[in-house]
Parts: sequence; C-alpha cells; structure tokens
Amino acid sequence: MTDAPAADLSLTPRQKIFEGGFPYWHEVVLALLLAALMAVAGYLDPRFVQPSRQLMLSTHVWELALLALPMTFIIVTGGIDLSVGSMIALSGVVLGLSHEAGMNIWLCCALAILTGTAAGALNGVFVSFVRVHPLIVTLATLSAYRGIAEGISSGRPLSGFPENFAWLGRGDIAGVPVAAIIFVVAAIVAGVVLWKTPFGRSLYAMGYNETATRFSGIRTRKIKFILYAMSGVAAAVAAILLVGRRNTAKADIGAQMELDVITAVVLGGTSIFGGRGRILGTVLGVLLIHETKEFVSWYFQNDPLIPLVVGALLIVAVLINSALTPRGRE
Amino acid sequence: KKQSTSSSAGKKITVAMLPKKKGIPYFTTCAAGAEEAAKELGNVELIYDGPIDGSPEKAASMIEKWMLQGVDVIAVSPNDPKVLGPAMKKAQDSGIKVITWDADGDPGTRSFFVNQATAQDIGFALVDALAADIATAAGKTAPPDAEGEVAIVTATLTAANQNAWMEHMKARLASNYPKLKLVEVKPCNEDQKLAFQVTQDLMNAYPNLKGVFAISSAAFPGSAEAIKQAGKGGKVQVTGLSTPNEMKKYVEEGTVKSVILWNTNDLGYLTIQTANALANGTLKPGDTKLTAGRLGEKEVRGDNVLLGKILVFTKENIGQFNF
Amino acid sequence: MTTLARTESPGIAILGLLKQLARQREWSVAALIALTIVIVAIVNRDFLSLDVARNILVAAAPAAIVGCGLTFVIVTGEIDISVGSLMGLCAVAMGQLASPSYANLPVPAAIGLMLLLATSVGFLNGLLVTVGRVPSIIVTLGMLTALRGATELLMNGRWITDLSPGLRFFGTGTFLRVPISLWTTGVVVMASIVLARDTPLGRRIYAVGSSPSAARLAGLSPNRIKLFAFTLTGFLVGVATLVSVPQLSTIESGIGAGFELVVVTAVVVGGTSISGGKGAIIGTLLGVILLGMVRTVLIFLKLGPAATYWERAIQGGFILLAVLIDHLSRPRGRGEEEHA
Amino acid sequence: MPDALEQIFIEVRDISKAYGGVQALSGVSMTIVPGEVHALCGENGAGKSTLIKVLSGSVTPDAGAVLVNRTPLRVGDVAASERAGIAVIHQESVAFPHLSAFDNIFVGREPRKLGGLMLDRARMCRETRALLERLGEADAFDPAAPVGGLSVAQRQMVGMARALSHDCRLLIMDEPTASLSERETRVLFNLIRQLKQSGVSILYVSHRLDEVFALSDRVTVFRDGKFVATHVTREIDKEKLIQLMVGRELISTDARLSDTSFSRGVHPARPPLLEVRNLTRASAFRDVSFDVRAGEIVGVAGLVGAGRSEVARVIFGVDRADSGEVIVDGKRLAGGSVREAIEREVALVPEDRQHLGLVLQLAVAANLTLAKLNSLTTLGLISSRKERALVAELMKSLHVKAASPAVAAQTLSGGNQQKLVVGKWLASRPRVLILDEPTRGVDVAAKADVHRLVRELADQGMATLLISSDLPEVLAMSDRILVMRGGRIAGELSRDEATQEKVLALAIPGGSETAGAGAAA
Ligand SMILES: Nc1ncnc2c1ncn2[C@@H]1O[C@H](COP(=O)(O)OP(=O)(O)OP(=O)(O)O)[C@@H](O)[C@H]1O
Ligand SMILES: Nc1ncnc2c1ncn2[C@@H]1O[C@H](COP(=O)(O)OP(=O)(O)OP(=O)(O)O)[C@@H](O)[C@H]1O
Ligand SMILES: [Mg+2]
Ligand SMILES: [Mg+2]
Repeated sequence: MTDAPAADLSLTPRQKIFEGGFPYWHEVVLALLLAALMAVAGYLDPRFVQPSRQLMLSTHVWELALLALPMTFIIVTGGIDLSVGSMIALSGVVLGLSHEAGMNIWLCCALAILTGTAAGALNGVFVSFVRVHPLIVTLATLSAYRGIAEGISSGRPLSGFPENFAWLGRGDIAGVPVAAIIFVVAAIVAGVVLWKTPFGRSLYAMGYNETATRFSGIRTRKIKFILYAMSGVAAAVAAILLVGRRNTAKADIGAQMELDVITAVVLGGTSIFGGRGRILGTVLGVLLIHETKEFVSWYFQNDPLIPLVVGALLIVAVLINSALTPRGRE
Repeated sequence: KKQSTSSSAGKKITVAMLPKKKGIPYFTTCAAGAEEAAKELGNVELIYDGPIDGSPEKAASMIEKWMLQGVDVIAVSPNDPKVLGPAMKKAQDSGIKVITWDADGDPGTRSFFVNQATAQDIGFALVDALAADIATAAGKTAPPDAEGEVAIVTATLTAANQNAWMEHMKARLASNYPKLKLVEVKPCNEDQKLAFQVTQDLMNAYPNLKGVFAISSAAFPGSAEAIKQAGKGGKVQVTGLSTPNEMKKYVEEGTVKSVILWNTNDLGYLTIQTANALANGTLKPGDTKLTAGRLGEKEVRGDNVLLGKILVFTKENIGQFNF
Repeated sequence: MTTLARTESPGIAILGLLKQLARQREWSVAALIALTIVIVAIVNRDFLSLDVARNILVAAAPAAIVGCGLTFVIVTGEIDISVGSLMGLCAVAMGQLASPSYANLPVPAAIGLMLLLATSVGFLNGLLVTVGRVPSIIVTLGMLTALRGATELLMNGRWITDLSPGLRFFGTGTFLRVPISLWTTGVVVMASIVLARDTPLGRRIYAVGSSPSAARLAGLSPNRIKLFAFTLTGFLVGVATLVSVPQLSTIESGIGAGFELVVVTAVVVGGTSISGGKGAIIGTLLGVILLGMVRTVLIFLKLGPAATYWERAIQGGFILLAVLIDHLSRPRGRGEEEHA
Repeated sequence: MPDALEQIFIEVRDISKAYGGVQALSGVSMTIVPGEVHALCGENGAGKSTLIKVLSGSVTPDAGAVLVNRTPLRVGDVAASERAGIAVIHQESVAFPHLSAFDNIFVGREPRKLGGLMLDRARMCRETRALLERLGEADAFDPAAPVGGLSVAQRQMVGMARALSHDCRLLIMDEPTASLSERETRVLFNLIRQLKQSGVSILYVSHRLDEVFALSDRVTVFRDGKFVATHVTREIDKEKLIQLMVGRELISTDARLSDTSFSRGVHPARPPLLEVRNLTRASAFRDVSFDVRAGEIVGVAGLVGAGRSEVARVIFGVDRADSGEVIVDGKRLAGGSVREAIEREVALVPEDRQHLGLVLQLAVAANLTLAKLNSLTTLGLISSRKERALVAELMKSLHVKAASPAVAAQTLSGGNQQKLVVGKWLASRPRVLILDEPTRGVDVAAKADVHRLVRELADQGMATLLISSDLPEVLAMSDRILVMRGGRIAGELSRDEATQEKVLALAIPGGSETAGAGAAA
C-alpha cells in the first residue's frame, strides 16, 4: 500500500490522470441527445437529415464553431471572453473600410486579422498583466470594441467585395465549405494541444490553481495573454468568413455571438470554474445546439420557440450529466 | 425534391413571408392581412416567420432554409438589403419566386416589390408632418416657417431602413425647412424605456427643443410618454410610424398630433395576392395592373406593386382605424 | 466589506461607511462620478438640475434594486444572468394579468402573482444550482434564453397598451414629491446593507463565498444560503419590474433585454469580487449610478449627431477607466496572488 | 493524570470510513476521559484526521458510533458535535480568507442581539481580544483585517481562537504546532495545561513525538486505519511508540539524523552557489545577506513572522525585492520571475502546500510532473510512458500513500500531500533548493525519508536552504544556522556551537529565555 500498485499506473492516458473513472460521460450524453434529435427529425421530415441539406444548413455555424475553440481554452483556465462578438464586428468593419479605401482585398484581410489580434491582445494585457478579472475586462471591451466599430463606420453597411473573396465564406472544395475545412483543421490542432501537450496540461492546472501553477515555473501570465490574443485571431477569421458569406461588413455583425459560443462550450462540458473541458465536448456542444436550432426552425417555423428549446436543452443536458457523475469532493 | 412551380390557377402553393422583426404589432397586423388573403385564395399555404431580434443574419438563414424546403414564393421585408441580398439571389437562382414587401431590396434579388412607400416617401412624410405640427403649435400657418431644434430617436445605429429614411429626412430638412435644426440622433436599441429616458434627457439638455422624430416602433410610445410626463405635450411635438391602436391614446389626448403609416392590414393582404398571382403566372413583368381581391385593381408601376398613399392619422381620423 | 467589522456598533454606521469608502473600490467609483459631474457641469450648467438628477436616479432604480440581490449571489461565488429575461417575463405576466383585454384581475392580485412568479423563478434557479449541482452560469444562461422565448410566445406579437391607472401609479406616482421607485430603491438598499453587515445571515453569505469548505466545517449549509440569495434576487426582479415597467404606457416583449449586462457590470465595477467572498452594496449602488450617468452625460455634452456613433465605445472605455483607477490605486502585496 | 479512568467522557465504537478504494478507518475504537490530554499518533494516512472529522461531524462514518457520556452522538452533524462540546482545530487552516478574525471566529455561532436578528459586534470584539490575549497574540495582527493576509501561523492562531470561543469539553488539535515555532508552541502548551486543569479533555495529534511525551497522559496509535494500541504515556518510550506506529523496527529520527550528521566532516570550502546580498523587502525583511555553498545545508530558524518565508519567496522570484541582489552560481538574478529562478535551477518547496504547493484537484501524477513537463515530451507531446516511469519512481522513493497516481491530490492525507510537494521539486534535481517548512505534518518515517533525500542531494553538491520551525530538525540537519528576528538576520551559528537555547536567545526579541518546548519533557 505504501507505493502505488502497477495496475493503476497502467491506466494513465491523460483523462485518467485527471478525473479517474470513466471520463467521457458528458460526451456520451451529448452524442445520445444528438442521435435522438436526428432520429426524431428524420422521422418527422426525412428531407431535413439529407446530407446535402445538412451541409447547406451548416453554412453559418462554422464561425461560431471556430470561436468555440479558443473559448474552450480560455474557460478551461477559468477565464472568459465576452468580447468575441464585438471583435468580429471590429475586424469586419476594418476589413470593409480598408477595402472601401481601395486596398487590395487580401491586404484588407491581413489588416482585419491584425485588428482582431490587437483587440484580443489588449484583453490579454488587462487580464494577465493589469490583473483585472477577465469578466470585467471583456464586459468593458464588449461595448468598447463594438462601439469603435460603430464609430469608424458610423453604422454604414460596407459591401461590394470581389467574388474571389466571397469564395472564402460561400465557396466549397469538393462540396465541403471552405469554412468547414478551416474549422476541422483548427479543431484537430486544438484538440491535440489541449490533450497531449505541456501547454494543454498547464491550462488545466491553471484552471484549478493558478498560483501553484506559477510556482511550478509555468508562465501563467504569458499563457493567458496568448489565449486572449488567440481568441482575437479567431474572431478576425470568423469575421472574414462572415463578411465573405453575406458580402457585407457592418458594425452589428456577430452581435450576441458571445452568448451562443459560451453556451456551446459549457454545454460541451467545459467547467466554467476552470480545470475541466475537452475539445471533443465543445464540438459536440456546437453540433447539438446547431441541429436543435435548425430543426425547431425547420419544423415549427416559429422563431420564439428556438430560444425556449435551446435554453431548456442547456439546463437539462447539464442536469443529466451532473446526475450521472458522482458528487465531487470540493 | 421541391415540387415544380410551373403552375395553373388554384394550384396549391406555399408562400413564406419574412418580416423584419417578428413580434411587433406592425408586422403582426401585416400578418393578419396576409392570413386573410391566404384564406380567401384557399390554395395558398402561408408560412409567417422571422427573427424576433430582427437580426439580418438570422433572416438570411431563414431564406436559405425555405429555399431548401422548396417553397414556391418567398416574400421578404429586408431588414438589411445588403445582408439579405446574397441569400435572396441564391433562392431566385434555385427557381423560387422572390418578392419584397414593406421595404425594398436590390432589384436584382427580387422580381416585384409590394410598395406601400419608398424610403424617400417615408422620410419626407415624417419631416413634413412634424414641421406642420411645429408650425401650427407656434401659431404659424406655413410649415416652412417652422423653426427650432429637432432630434431623432432611431432604432439602432446600424438599422438599415432607419438609416435610409434619415438620409432623406436630412435632405428634406435642409431643402424645405431651413429653420429646423437637427441637434441629435440617438438610438433606443428597440427599447421603449431607453427611448423614454433619451427623450427626457434631450428635453433637459436642449431647453428649446421643438420636436422629436421617433422613428422606431419602440421609440414612438417611449418618446411620447416622456413628453407627456414632462408636461410638454403640445410644446414639444413628436411623430413617427406606428399602427393606430398603439398610439391612439396619445393622439386623442393631444401629446401626438400626427402618426404616419399606411394600412398594414392591406399591405399584408396585397403581398399574398401578389405572391399568388406571380406563382400562377397571372402577374408577369411588364403588367401594369393587378386584381387583388377586396382591394380591387392595384396599379403596377415597373416592378412595383403600389398599395396607395401614406396615411397620416390625426385626432380627427384615428378613431376610424382599428389595427 | 469585512473592514466594517471595525465599527464596533452599527450605531456609528456612517463612520464605517466613510472608512469603507476610503478603503475600497467604491472610492475610485465615487471619485469618478464626482469628477464626471464637475466636468459636465462646467460644459453645461443645465446638468445641475433636480430634474436631471431625478431622471438619472429613476432610470438607475431597477438596476440598483436587482443589483442588491445580485451582489449577494455573486458574493456567494455564484452568478445570475437571467434577471433581464425574468424582468421581461414578469412585465408581460403583470400586464396580461391586469389588462382588461386579457385576464383582467384586480391590480393587487396581478402584482401578487407577478411577485410570486419572480420569486419562484429565482427559487428554481437556486434549486438547479444547489440540488441540481448545475453551475449557476449555465442555469441562468439557459433561463436568459428560455424565458425570453417564453415571453415572446406569451405576447404573440401584440403589445399591452391598456394598463390600468392603479398599475401605472407604481411607475409614475410620487410620495412627498419623490417617485415611488426611488422610495423602493432606498428601502431595498438600506435593508440590504443591514443584512450584509449586521446580521448573522449576512456574514454567512460572505463566509460561504469566501470558502465553501470552511463553511461546511463551521456547520453552515452553503446550499441553503445560496438558495436564499437566488430567491431574493428573483423577488427583487419582481419588485424592480413593479416600479419601473408601469412608468411607460405600453408593455412589449422586449422589456429587460440586456438588463443583465447592465446589472452585472455595475456590480463588478462596484468592487464585488466575481470569485466570491468580497463585495459591498454601496459599491453596487455607485456602480449603477456611474454606468447610468454615461448616457445622460453624453447628451449634455452636446456633441451632436456625429458623436452618437461613439457612444458605446465611450461607455466601454468608462468601465475600463473605473477598473483601472482602482487597480492603480491599490497596493499589491503577498496573498494578492489571484484576481481582484 | 485523572485517577478515574472509568468515568468515560467520549467513546468511539468500531468507526469505519472508506473513501472510494481507500479504507481510511476500519473499525477503530477508543475512549477519552475528562481532563486528560490524549495523544493520537500514526503515520501519514493512518486515519487520524479522518477520525477527527468524524468526531467533529464533518464526515459521516460508514459504520460505528460515537458516544458522549454514554449517549450516542448524531454523527455527520457539525452542529450536534458542537452542542456536545467538541471543538476542533483542523490540520489544514480552514479560515475564510476574505473575512476578519472576528467573523472567522464566530461565524456559525454569532453572538446576537435584538431578538437574534442582529450581530452583537461589541461582544464579538470583546471576546476576540480576550481570546487572543490567552493565545499571546493580542497585538500580533489586526483582528479586523481579512485573515487572507496573515501568515500560516497567524491563521492557525485564529483557528485556535475559534475553537476556544465556545467553551468546549473536548478540544481536538490536529497537528497544531506543525507551522508554529517555539514561542507560539510554548504559549499553546501552557494553554493546554490550563484547559486540562479546568477539566477539558484534549485530543492531540502530532508527529512531533517530544510534544507527545511532554504533554499527553495517554497515547493511542493508529496504523493504516486500524487501532493498534492505547498506552499510558509514562509507561512507554519513544522507540516503542515509533515501533507501534510503523509496525517495524526503526531507530528514532533524531538518532538516525545525528548519525548521518556526525558522519559528515567539515567539507572542503566549495564555491557559494547561492549568494544573497543586502536583500530588502520593506513589508517583511531588511538587508538580509548570506550565502550557501554547494553541498551545504543552511538552516534558517526564527519565530513566526520573522520574515523567513518572505526571503524564500523573493529568492524564488515570487515577490520582488525593494533592493539588494540574489546571485546564483556567480550570475545575478533579475528577480521577480519564478521561471527565471527555475531555469537557473533554483527550487522552492513552499510553506503553504494547499495553495502554493499543489493543484489539489489534479491527479497525484500530474502534480508530481507539473514542474518538469517539458522534459517528458516526445515531439512536443507528453509521453505517458516517461511520465508513468517518473511518477512510479517518485512515489516509491517517498513512500507516497495513495490509492493510485490517478486520484486527485486532495484525497491524500496531509503528510502525503507534503511528500508530493517535496517530491515534485526533488524530481527536478535543483542546484539550489529552498525548503520552507518541508516536513510540516510529516510522520517520523517519512520525515526521515525526506531528510535522507535532501542529505543525499546535498552530498551530490546541491545548496540547500532549510527554513523550519521544527528546531530539532534545523539543529540536526544544518551545517550552519541563520537566525532571523523581526525581518533581520539576528545571528549565525555553526553546527557545533548551535543549541536550542542559543538559537532561541537570538530569535526572541530582547529575550534570552531557555528551555524549548521539546526539552520541557
Ligand atoms: N476526501 C478524501 N478522499 C479520498 N481519500 C481520502 C480523503 N481523505 C482522506 N483520505 C484517505 O484516508 C486515509 C487517511 O487520511 P487521514 O487524513 O485521516 O490521515 P492522517 O492520519 O490525518 O495523516 P496525516 O498525519 O498525514 O494527516 C489516507 O489514505 C487518505 O488518502
Ligand atoms: N500571506 C501573507 N500576506 C501578507 N503578509 C504576510 C503573509 N504571511 C506572512 N506575512 C507577514 O510577513 C512577515 C513575514 O512572514 P513570514 O511567513 O515570511 O515569516 P516566517 O518567518 O516565514 O513565518 P512562518 O514561520 O509563518 O513562515 C510577517 O510580518 C507576516 O505577518
Ligand atoms: Mg491529518
Ligand atoms: Mg514561513
């Protein structure tokens, strides 16, 4: 009993190292819910589940999905970023204005990404170096960034982008939307980073006890800074896709998006208190919410129903999960 | 897949009707008219749905949804023509008939516009009405003599329609009413309470404010209430667009002198009539008139189906309307 | 907050209050408010009028009332972002219950039922958080969305325009020439301050937020205390609805949209620690006023139509400023490892 | 020593408690009589704290009963235990960091007025001051300030005040002196004797055997969650006790230590690895200078609040110095960066394991490897194989007792948690190791393990700074001893001249009292 039985040591993939016991309950629950939903949908209206239609219905989910990745990282460290929606607006408007000013469209994209990064980095500076709580910081920049977007564009729609640019948002490669491809790649990278790298591991540690993590020689401040900057980058990319698809940049794009993103992430099983969460869960969360919204809208044709259902879904899903998992020790 | 739209009269058709914002009386009354038309026609199945938050992004994806469901006609009231444009075009290309109502989109993205009023008509009507009210309140006879400070309370800073109206309002003010000075434009974010507070502040900050344009469904009652509670009814004029029922009491007690609108019920009705005619081929490009059920003959000018003039509800006539 | 323990008897509460101002985040917020008033007054005399002050306060009233409850919730280490949607639901419920064209109940009955609804939703939030063990951010995020949808469905695209005078009184009436809503706010704030500082329950709310495990070892029941905080908040949302909604003649489904952001921002700007254990009602009050002023201030600065487009940016900057001032004015030593 | 052993105050009957796989307690029974000091001994993880949690009602046992004056106690109910007059000073400081000492002491049992509606602050203040007087801490700190700002020891004092605040009949102390130094310890012992006079029973858990013999009337020993024996303290000796605890022959730590130490000749003057020059941090200490040579162990003694931990924190880059410099292996540290310190192979085993040492919710394994993850990767990905190997080795060499390396660190017993912190840093083979209270709450055997490991590494050329309030430990382990007082270095003693008396004389402001608590036996 004094030294650990080898038996236990043999089960040591990352998840085991963390919770112990079967760690995938949440993902299972989500997957089952998703399957159930699609079954019902397919029964009520077979057309809904046709791959071709599904693919077209998915056109506007990719930006949200993309944002959910850095958000997962951030929430795992116990932080939060409420300003993503506004960063989309800001980088989108910069994109539009610079294009209006006659810049080469790809330069505009670069500029937009630069803007997003800067915005995210500013959040990062306040969170990690001024050490203000991320909720406060991003609450402030939530209005500040959208405000700047409104200010520099005075609320005008900016459009008339070239077709080859719109392709980013609307086009597809072998039937698969470009946005989808971008997301899948990003998701895989994010998943591996979180799952198997020292960086990923330190995110979990930070989420539980930042000080002790810092005492272990991990640059917690720098890491946080990077995360928030990344969130900004993702927002900028999302903005480019969004603008490309609607062919219009405007200070109101991405409004309320932060809530959708956070909903997806927490539905995906990432603990808002930090320390727990996986990309797989987030992806399932995004899918479940997307399909629910689409089907309710498809079948009932009554918009107010959507928030009602999604809200209930969020609570119920997490409730089921907490019923399945044993009482924690904290 | 989607049933072909090559159709003979009486053939069953599905019309999807998209308001800018679901859940506000203006569009609810339009929907009532649409329902009426659908019943009359019998062969029309009406889908009425739209984003409750008025988000153009959501509206666009609804159009895409209907495209996938293979409806026959999509009638769009575009909250933001630029954002909805691509989706409408896509639907058209897939063989669905797309028309606009209440507000127009780019001509390339729809076949007809059921036109109750253009942005210009609305902008001008608002300015003329307020100017007249200010003038009469100041005991002047000719509206152009109206003078003083005026302010606008709009929906949101990015609301495409309101921004379009404001363009024309500013132009009209400059050209016809040189003595009216526009001092502020404030958003109320579709929130009556905010409109109420903003109007209070405007009246305090600009003691000789003479009039307020409350150009969003939420702004109008909010501003009117602020003026009333400040005891400035009759001293500070307010006008805007609203269905008569919502503003009746303010008109009757005199806080509001004129309310701009058209018969929303008829607008919805005419929209469905147009959609139906378009679907079964009785309405073709180049036609000059359209027989629209109880509305009788309606003029078609170019690709605009005209509903008729803008109405101005006043103490005298508002009692006669109930919608 | 804890520093209040210094005031050896609540008798010298004022002294305690001053001491607190000098020590806490409230200080920087108060300073910022004062500064703003001075600047604006210099630019535009009209700003210094009772009328303006009253309008600002009345506009801030609902946020202040709900803020009291939310402060307690946040101090226990939880959060409630459903208050906005709940207010919408309450408004619609109250309106439909009282309106002749719907249920047409007598006003007191309508109000009673509305308050009951508000309180039970708060209680439900609490149950899901404590018994259901669902993180409060998730529960209330779900409610935020769900209740808004429910409200829309209830209204079904119509507005309620026939509010009875009895109801309107709570929004427009005055007592001793002071609006009902301000009286109510005063009572709620005072009661909350006393609850927080001078009652066992209050101290326990702070204890639970400060260290749940220690609380359990001390024989407290964190769940019961959290349940109380959520229920109280629900009830206060009802109260806020009662004194703010009838101010207008029309009830529509959008009421309260975005309200949660205003309140949460005010509370944290007021110095309440989002990680629990620390926070003061007075700070929340100041936070509410600071944020509430911005809109009015911008109008009185007479920056003209063009400036309007920068309004939101300025508001955001204001919040950052408030927080920054606080952080620069605070020494950081040992034990300051985590976020303020 | 109460003559009437038959009049039993508390009887524990066949209590069992399992946590998942771990049987923390299996059918233990014991009795406590009025006015006795009853010591409870056992290795780390023996189940002492668990039993205490059962008695205090914060843990519900799986089986068994607790009888108070022959009437069964409602188990798992803190309030019931308090009513029965059971008060606890828990092992880990369980303060409310944001609350003042006042509130910390009274929360849950607040004195009330106005029909129980309002707090009676006046009374809270009066009683708090009185309590702190009794603890000799009256003016050590401001009872209105948040306790989060106090040192571990000071928080411990607040905990005691809380326990004393309701007149209890059984006072349970779970390793109260673990983070106390001589002076507080002596105050505490006098207190215990007073209480005993007034008929209060005391259940005393400690790994410091001297204390056990100095204080207790009877001693009960647990091993691996089982009851081993209860003896009248006078009737057994240290060796016997240790044998009961570990279940095998083992010479006393101090003895073993003295062996190792005496075997060491004065080693050839190696170059200093750590040099501290006029280091000053106004809030805690003023121009501190010393150096530590390769292979040398320098002990730092001093009273609580002397500034030792603060010095350690500054060297490790947690806090910035106001002035002065830290030189590692000839090169100056920029300071203020833990990362820098670690890259220069400096390691700190912090004082407060719960908050600074461990990520409690993470697995044992993850904690052990956190500080050197980068060295466990292949192609940038963590290699479970390498990780497993390292973890297995560490857990073996430190005898960490855990169900599996996958369980959360918070499920380990206090001592085992401490072993994790030490192990985590020993794993990184530092050149300069700073230990702040490294054996806090560690049992004799484990203590010996830690001492042995440190000694071995030192012999391999590691420079070690040993901050400890456990004077015998300092005396036995150190080649030189620095004594801090009020934030200054009060003096330095070579290992031969160093005695408890001399150290204390330097440590205690203006005083040269003698007879440390340990010697009081
Ligand atoms: N919350 C818990 N979850 C799981 N196991 C636990 C928990 N608390 C204690 N244990 C286990 O129960 C056993 C007894 O723990 P306990 O804290 O009583 O030991 P102890 O005698 O106090 O040791 P120490 O002297 O180190 O404090 C240990 O093996 C520990 O790992
Ligand atoms: N967490 C803390 N926050 C603020 N001040 C502290 C803290 N801990 C200790 N202090 C103060 O810093 C000074 C030095 O404390 P420190 O703990 O370093 O002394 P020490 O000799 O290490 O005592 P200990 O034996 O408790 O470690 C004391 O005045 C103490 O009150
Ligand atoms: Mg223990
Ligand atoms: Mg120390």
